[in-house]
Parts: sequence; C-alpha cells; structure tokens
Amino acid sequence: MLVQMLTLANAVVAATTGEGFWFPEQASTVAGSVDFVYDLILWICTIAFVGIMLAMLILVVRFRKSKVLVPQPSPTHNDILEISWTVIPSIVLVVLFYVGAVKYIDMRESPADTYDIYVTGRKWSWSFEYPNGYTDAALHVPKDRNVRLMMQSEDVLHSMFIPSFRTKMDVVPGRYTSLWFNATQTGTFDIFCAEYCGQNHSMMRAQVVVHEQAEFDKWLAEASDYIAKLPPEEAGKKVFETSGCKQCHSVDGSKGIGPTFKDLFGSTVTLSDGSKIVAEENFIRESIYEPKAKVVAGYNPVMPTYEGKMNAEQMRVLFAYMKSLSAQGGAAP
Amino acid sequence: MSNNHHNENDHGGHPSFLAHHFSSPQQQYDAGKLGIWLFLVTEVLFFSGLFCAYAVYRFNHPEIFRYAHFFLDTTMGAINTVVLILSSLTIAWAVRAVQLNQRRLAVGMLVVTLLCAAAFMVIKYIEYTHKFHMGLTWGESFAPSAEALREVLGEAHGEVLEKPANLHLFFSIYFCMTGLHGIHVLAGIGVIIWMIVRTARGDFSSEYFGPVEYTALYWHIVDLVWIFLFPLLYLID
Amino acid sequence: MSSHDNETPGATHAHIAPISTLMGTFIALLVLTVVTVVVRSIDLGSMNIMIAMMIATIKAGLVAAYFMHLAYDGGFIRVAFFASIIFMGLFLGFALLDTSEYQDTIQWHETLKAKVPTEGSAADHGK
Amino acid sequence: MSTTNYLTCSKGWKSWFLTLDHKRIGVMYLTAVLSSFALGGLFALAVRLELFQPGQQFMDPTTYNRMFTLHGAVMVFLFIIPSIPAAFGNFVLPIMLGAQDVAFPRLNLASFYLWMAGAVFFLVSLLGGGIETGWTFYTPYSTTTADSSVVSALMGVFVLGFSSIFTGMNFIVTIHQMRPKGMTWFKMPLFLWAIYGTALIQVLATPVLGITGLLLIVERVAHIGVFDPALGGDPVLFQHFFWFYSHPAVYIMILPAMGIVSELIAAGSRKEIFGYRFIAFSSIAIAILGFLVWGHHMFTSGQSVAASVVFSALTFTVAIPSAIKVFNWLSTMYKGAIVLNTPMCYGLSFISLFGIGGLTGLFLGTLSVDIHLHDTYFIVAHFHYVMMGSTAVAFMGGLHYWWPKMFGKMYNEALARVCCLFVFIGFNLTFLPQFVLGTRGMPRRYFDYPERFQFLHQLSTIGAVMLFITFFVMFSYLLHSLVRGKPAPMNPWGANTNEWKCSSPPPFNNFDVPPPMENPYDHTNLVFDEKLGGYRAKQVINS
Repeated sequence: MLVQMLTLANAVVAATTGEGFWFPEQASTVAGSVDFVYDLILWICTIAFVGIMLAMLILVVRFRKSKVLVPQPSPTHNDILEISWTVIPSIVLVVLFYVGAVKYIDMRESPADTYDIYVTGRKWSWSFEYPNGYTDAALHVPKDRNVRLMMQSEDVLHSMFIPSFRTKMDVVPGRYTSLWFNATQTGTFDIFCAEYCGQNHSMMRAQVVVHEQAEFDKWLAEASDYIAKLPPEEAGKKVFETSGCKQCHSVDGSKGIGPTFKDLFGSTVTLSDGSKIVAEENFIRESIYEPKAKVVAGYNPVMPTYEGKMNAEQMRVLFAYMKSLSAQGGAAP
Repeated sequence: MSNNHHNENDHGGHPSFLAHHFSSPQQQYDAGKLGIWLFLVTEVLFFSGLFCAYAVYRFNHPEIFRYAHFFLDTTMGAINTVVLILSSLTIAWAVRAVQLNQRRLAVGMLVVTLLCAAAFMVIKYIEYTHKFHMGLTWGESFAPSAEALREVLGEAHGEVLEKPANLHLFFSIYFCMTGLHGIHVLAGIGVIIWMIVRTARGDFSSEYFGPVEYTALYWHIVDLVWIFLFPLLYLID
Repeated sequence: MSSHDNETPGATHAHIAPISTLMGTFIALLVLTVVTVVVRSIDLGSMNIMIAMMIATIKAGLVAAYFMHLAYDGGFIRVAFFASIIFMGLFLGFALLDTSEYQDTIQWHETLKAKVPTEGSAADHGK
Repeated sequence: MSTTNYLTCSKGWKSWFLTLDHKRIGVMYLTAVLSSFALGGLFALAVRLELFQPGQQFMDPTTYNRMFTLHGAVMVFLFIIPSIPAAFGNFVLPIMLGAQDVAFPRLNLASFYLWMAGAVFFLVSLLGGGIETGWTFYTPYSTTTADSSVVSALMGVFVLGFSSIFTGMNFIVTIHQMRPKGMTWFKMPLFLWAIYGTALIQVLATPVLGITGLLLIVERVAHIGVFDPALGGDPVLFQHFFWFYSHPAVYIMILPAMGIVSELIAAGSRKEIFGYRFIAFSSIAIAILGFLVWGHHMFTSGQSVAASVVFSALTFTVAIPSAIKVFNWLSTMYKGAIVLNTPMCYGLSFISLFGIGGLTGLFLGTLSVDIHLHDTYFIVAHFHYVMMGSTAVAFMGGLHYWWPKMFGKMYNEALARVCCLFVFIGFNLTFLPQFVLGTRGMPRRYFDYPERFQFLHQLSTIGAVMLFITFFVMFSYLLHSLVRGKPAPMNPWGANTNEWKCSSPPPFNNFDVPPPMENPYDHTNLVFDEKLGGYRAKQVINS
C-alpha cells in the first residue's frame, strides 16, 4: 500500500520535474531499489522538514511581539510529548536501517556465477583485464549478466564509481576489493574516480560500455586480436591509449607529467644529470621498464614501472606509433 | 568594584599558595587533582593508538611477532619492569612523606625515584644501541646483518623458523611504543627534578602538597603503560 | 564533587596511604612480575597472551587502586578513568573486528603478487 | 556601575598577551578564529570561482587541490573546532557559573598559544607550497606525495589537538569544581551543558588525533610502514585512526552550536526553555553516541560488511537526541513573546539549516543509498549544512548575542538582520544545488567536471560570492560598532543567565559577590526599560 503510494508520488514528481531530476538513468539491477529507498527517505525528510518549518513559521507569526514583551504562562516540560517525539522517529530510523542494510549486503556480496574482470587503478587511469588476458582502457560488459570487478591499485587509494549503476567501491593498494553489478541497459556510461588521488583526480574517468552478450563476445574477440589485425602504428596507438601512457604523455607537443611523444623518437634529450642521450629503442625500453633509471631533465621521477605489464609485441607496435609521431622517426603524422 | 582583590575569604586571609580565583585550598587541590586525572585519561587514549596498531598487526600477523621476539632481551625488560615498580613505590612514599610533613624523607624518596628513572633510561639506551648495531631498526631502514640473525636466533631457531614477510613492522611498533614511553620518562625526570627542588626549598606541607601528588600520578601512569608494554613486547610466545 | 562546600578553610583533606599498603602493593607487583615471566615458558598456545594480559591488568589495577589512590578517590575521577579504558576498548575492538574481517583480501593479493603477471595470467586468478 | 571593566582595567600589549583573564583570552581567541574564518573563506571562494566552468579557469589542478585542502584544514582545525568553545566558551563559561575564572588560567593561556603555534605551522606549510592531501590526510597519498609541507601541517594538527584538549580539560574541571554555592547542575544554562559534552569529547577523542598525526609524521619521515601498503601496512587502518577522532570532532563542532541556539531561542522567545533536562541530557547522549559511529565514513572504503552494518545501526541512534533538541526548541516558542532580534533570527536560521543538514544525514546513514552518494557533492552539501549552515550560523548568532556583552557596544540591528537573511539565502543558493549535483553523480574534490553539471555549479558559485559579500558587510558593521556603536545596556535581550547580571563589558572580576542563583530561563521578572534600551529586574535592588 505504502509502496504503491510512494511509487505514484514519485511518478508525479518525475512528471513535473522532468525525468531524472535527481538521478542519472537507472542501468543496473540495483539502481531501482536504491532510488526507491532514496525517494522514500526524501519523502520522509520532506514531510518532516515541511512540518518543522510550518510549525516554526506559525509560531513566529502567532507569538511575535513588537514591544510588550510578556510571555504567557505555558508548560515547561511534558514527558508524554518528549517520549512520543523520541519513539516515533526511532521507529522510522529502524525501518531505514533495515531496508538500507539488506540491500547493502546484497550489493557487497557477489553472486556465485560472475563474469570476472580485473581492474587496475593507477594515477590517473583505469585498465580492465578480461579473462582472456586482453587489457583495455574502457570497461565493456555484457548486458543482463552478473559482472564482478576485482580491483587493485598500484599506488594510492582510488574509487570505482559508476553513477548509472549506483555502485561504488574504493580501490585499495595492497589488497583486492571487489564490486559486482548486472547491467540492464545497453549504452555507454561514465566511470569516475571518487577517492581523491592527486593532481589529475578529476581526469581519472573512463567509460563502461554495455553490449548484448553476442555483441560483447564479438567485440572481445576482435579487440583481443588488435596487434595482428591492425597496422603497427594503429596497434601502437591502442597500446598507448590502453596502457596508461596517454594520461601523462601528450602527442601534440604540449607538456604533460612526462615528455610529449611528438617528435621524441630519434631526438636527443637531456637527462636530469645533464648528460644527453638519443631517444631510440633501447633508451625507451629502459624508460618503460625502469623509469627511474634515466629521467629527462625537467620532469619528476613519477612514472610506474611497466615491467611485466607490457610485452615485447606491445612495445614493438608502440615504437611504431612513436615513430609515426616523430619527424626524425620517418613518417610525419 | 575597581578593587580587584576578592574578599570572600576574609577570615584568615589567603594562604600564599592559594591562587586568587579559588575560594579554598581544598577547592584548589580538588581542581588540580581532577585536572591531572583528565590529563591521564588523555594519556591513556594517546597510547591507545599504538596499542591499537599493535593489536591489529599481532592478531593478523602473529608470525611476525613470534619471530621478532627472539631479538628482544627479556632480562633487560624484566629489570626495567622492576626498576619502574620500585620507582612507583618510592614516589608514592614521597607523597605520603609530604602529607606528613616529613620533608627530608620526601626528598630522599624523590631522589630514589629519579635514580630509578635514570637507570631505566640507561638500560633503554643499551638496548637501543644494540638494536641499531644489528640493523634492527624500523620500517624501510630495517636491515639486520646476517651475523646478528645467527647470533640472536642461534642454530636451532634460525633453521626452524622461516623469516616472515614484513618483519620490520614489529620493530616499527616496538620503537614507536618504547620511544613514546621513553619520551614520557624523560618528561617525568624533568618534573621530578623540579619537585625535588621545590620540596627541598620547603614549598610543600601537609596543607599544600598537590603538585607532588600530581607528579606521582603522572609517574604511575608511565609505570602502568610499561606494565603492559613488557609482556606485549618481551614475553611473546 | 563539590566537597569544598563543607571544608574548614586552610586545610586540605586527602587520603594518606599507610606504609603497609604501599609495601604490600610493591611486593604483590614484584611477585606478579616473576609469575608473568615464569608462565611464559609454559606453552599454552593462544592462552599465553591472555594470561600475560590478565596479570598485567591485575598489576595495573593494583597500581591504580593503591599507588594512585583510586580505591579511595571516588566519584568522577573513577568514572573518567574507566571511561578512558572503555573508549580505548571500543577503538581497539572495532579496528580489530574490521581488519580481521578483510584480511583474506590482503592475503589473496599477496599470493597473486608473488607470481609474475604475464599475458593470460588472469585465467588462473580466482579464489 | 563601575567604570573600569576587563577591557580598560589595564593597558599595554603585555596586559593582553600575558593575561590570565578568561575574558581577554576569549577575545584573543575570537580575533584569531575570525581571521582563520576569513582566510578559509578566501580559499573557498577561490575553489568556487574555479568551478564556475569546466576546465581550467585561473589555477592549475595542483593549485586547486591545495586550495580545497587548505580550505578544509583551516576551517576545521583553526576555525570550527576552537570557534565556539574556545572563544565564547572561554568568555561566558565562568560568568555563567558565577565564578571568577576558569580552574586553570595559565593552562588556558597556554592553550591559546598552542593554537597560535598550530596556526604558525599551518602558515609555514602554506608558505612552503601548501598541502594537497585533502584535510583527511588519507594514506598512502599523504605519505608518498612529494609535498614536504605535509609534515609541518601535521605538526600543526598535533599542536592544535593539544590546544583543544587543554581547553576541554579546563572546562570540565571548571564546571565540576568552580561552581559557587547554589549553582547546581540543573541550574546551569544549556550552553554549559553543551560545552561540557563538547569538553568530554575533546578529552576523550583528541588524543587519538594526536597519536595519528604523530604516526603519520613518523611514517613520512622514517617510513615505518604501519599505514603504508608498500611496506606491509594497512591504509584502511589509518582511516579507523583518523575517524575515531574526526567523527566525534563533528560533535565538537555542532554541540556547542546547539548550546548557543538553546540560549538564543529561550531569550528570543522570552520564555522558559521547554524540556530543559531533555535538552541537557541529549547533549551528553550526543557526546557519547558520537564515539560509536565513526565507521560510517568508510562504507565504501574497503571496510568489512559486518563493521559497516554495525556502524550504520549505531549511526541512526545519533539522530534521536538531535531531533529531541529541535522539537524542544519549537515547543519553547509556543506561547512565547517572540522578538525577531538578530540573535533570534540566527536561531531560526539555524533550525531550518540544521533541519536540512540533519535530515540529509539519513540518506548517508542508510547503507545502500550511501554507496551511491559517498564521496559526491551530496556529502559536501550535507556537511556544509551541518558545519557552516549550523555551526557557523550559530557562531554568528552567538557573536551577535554576546557582542554587546563582550565589547559594550550595540551594532546596527537593521543591517544585522538583513545580513542574517542574506547569509541564509546565499548559503542555500550555494549548497542546495550541490545535493542535486551529488545525486546525479558529481564526485567531490574534482577540478574539472562534465558539462552537464555546469548550471548547478554556477548557481553554487553565485551563492558563494553572495556569502562572501555578506560576511564582508557583517565584519564591517561589527568593526564600525566598536568605534561608533551605542553603549550596550547590561541586558539587551532580556535573558536571565548570569552573564547578563554583570555590566557590559563585565568587570575584571566578573562578580564581587556571586549573583543569586536562579532558574536561568525564568524571564518573568525582567521588564524592558526604554531609558536603558534593555531589560532590568522588576524591582530595582540597590546594592
């Protein structure tokens, strides 16, 4: 009964304020119930708040005095009143705790049959490793399937936040945290980092793309095969975009956290100890595996190592991509 | 009203040790005593952070603590425990002596307390230098020398026990706990010296002995913390 | 509190500990210290730490009660002191409860970290 | 009536900087916390202006991160926590009791200088480049960031913690031991009950902040690894350490504000406060329950499910005593003789803003909803409603209420009421849109944001500018009143607590003879006197 009334009331509000005045669209199985509890609390609070405000205004208007300041005699305490405004809110609060906790346990403890994707957060990018080992910068998931994200961080705290799925979980270095959802709509939705992680915290965004199962399988098969299928420069571009290079190295010559890749390959760079070195395969390979060994002058040694995270094939196409960006490397873009 | 002197205690006047805003020595004494106890409460909670860190790591990684305790010298710890208990007795006795106007006895007891405190710090110093020498320091700088490991663990233990990961965490906690406790002992030494001077000068009497008692209370809490540190750090296993 | 309501001006009333109490407490503390060192050599498994903590608590209780006069000073001082212990217990209790609950996610991470991650290693991820 | 008062009884800088008088220390605190408020406000304005549009306006991301960190740290540690207890508590607590001073005047001065030392440490870290860890100092970011100013900021936090502890200790002892004959527990004004509850939290919680700060400094300097996962430590353990203090600290901020509001509503309604004992005990209940709920800051942080469920259940219990207070304030107004003077306006403003702040807490205590709202602008809006909408508004109310007593001058009432209204409007304009932003998924601490959030951010920024201008006007007329203000009567609001029974400003000694200890909320014996411009007892008692 109450539920029906609430649903009706919510529909009226939605119709008058426009769809989604409060929330982004609902795209997971839990979104509906989270929004429902939110609306429930919203109504309780609205009624309570309007009640308090009305009482206050009426009292002010009714008992306001401009000059003669003699209060009328009135009781100074009333135990029945005190007990009732202690007990009634308590009952409401117990209900709220219960509905919140039940859903929370459900949201935290993943069902048995999940499709697992391994997520790595780092300053300031996400990468998603699918069961076949393919890693992508975007999260692709099949619709109507329980998906579990197993998340770890390489440096500091991050937090995986998908507003349309109404879910969020911190990514804590030194351990795995997990999060599960079941997407109910195809489309593209935002992923934000919700735990402050430094300079580019607000740029640490990604996208979740929800496909139908068949489409998802097709996408994964094609995407996993990119090095063989694409020309080396394009495959290298993909490595550049999915491995986390993009967040610190620009390709248009602008200065980022690290040196730009434009015209880098084949050029001579000055290191922080003053020596000069030509940026060719060996130097760049060392910079990727042991970033702190030789640091280009003017930059901080902040790059994480990619030892074990980037194989020779990926590096080969990355070099091809870097060459394509460099005047010295041959083909200018 | 322009007269700032307050005149509640006209009869008998104000004793020299009574601050102007108190109406009687009893009120001053009670206020001071409640104040020092509240300070001790904050001390307990201050140390609770370290006890919390200890409990969390000991409970979740007992292997670190089992392995690491071989590096601590139980005899030294036990001697220090006895030394602190003795100092607690003498300072409690000093309070009694002041309350009974036994000035010389009070000074004597305070001096013994001071000597105990100094002895504690000397033993601590010996322990610390030994640890530094063996490379048993905190966190990142933890690098025990091979001989140190063999010397301490001996043949038997060295072979049986596998060195656990993150062994340095024990020493981080050990140095934080004993270090913070040591700082409290040092502060106590300072206050006790001041109390010796004031007692010898004759500031205190059966009428006015608050500061000595407050010092004693502080000193007891230092002892109390050590009573827990001793089994937690030295008597593992 | 407000014991100053009925005082005679000039005098300060406080409990004076008899020498017998002081010496008795001291000897009890020494005995308990010896006991705690001796008990340690008997292997009782996880009971060892419980016993050691119990002895330490008794010792602390003796110091507080007799050296610190808590047995004679009633009222708010006692409340405050026990409050500090209770809040400390609260802090330790919750931190311990929570950290031990999620320990498995740390251990799992440690085991996986030990392996060198390679292409396709995700296949053998899993609990 | 005497001509010398605590302001004029002695002269020279030494008579201020070495004073042991609780009133002068209170005034020094007031100056200090208001300066911090202005500084923190400037940082806030910078943050809001930067967020007027997506992308970079006039500062880079790192500068922005420093701005919001400093805004948070300065506002929390230098302004809100000491604001009401240290400034007003110091000034009125002994007078309200009828005592001559706090129990430990020297400790009181020492805690003021500890505050100054803390402020200096903050300034050092500001000049050293600022900090960008967020005021929460979460590890491992705070232990690995290149910013070396973190250590001096943490030293500041440590020292400020002890300042707060000493203030709390002093107040507890004063209330226990310094009450004159006749001043029983239940004749204490409700502000003192609130201050007492606050002091309990200060003494019991702040030491944990001290050790947390110390451990973090050691972690940064010596890399001990207790909180650093790279060395086997546990970053979530740090959050337990941090919130064990910082959640109770929220009640250090709000409890004294509630105490002030009890005074404002009682005086403004000219009626005996309704449910005195319920309000008094609810303060103590909040102080104790406030310790049981810290884990609700960690529902998505990797805290275990079991702990989250327990903490959520405990969190809801705190709502009850807060609700009790609101209902009792409203009942106090019933059949009162309500005067809409400036303090009362702030009191009413508090009730509405605290209503929103408190009720939105229900969304966050409810576990499943909190997952979505955590670390979004919804949180930002919620805690600003509590900290600024409630505490800072109550602080302003207290400032206008006790200003005549503190400085013996009246400010421009009409202008003050207009400012109160504009604070209310500006505040709501700033923070109401943020609830919507948060629910729509805008994370906090973001330098840049998707364009769809822009309109709401712009509303918020306009509100912030409005607030800034209003506060500027407020400080101007307050300062103006010091020079040109009408002399204040002894009792301008018709309240019956003891501070209104001595002259404005009070004499050095507060009272030569403690005032008669009556019911502090019995206003029936006070009548308005046109000649005085204030209230006086019905029968003039010549002394």
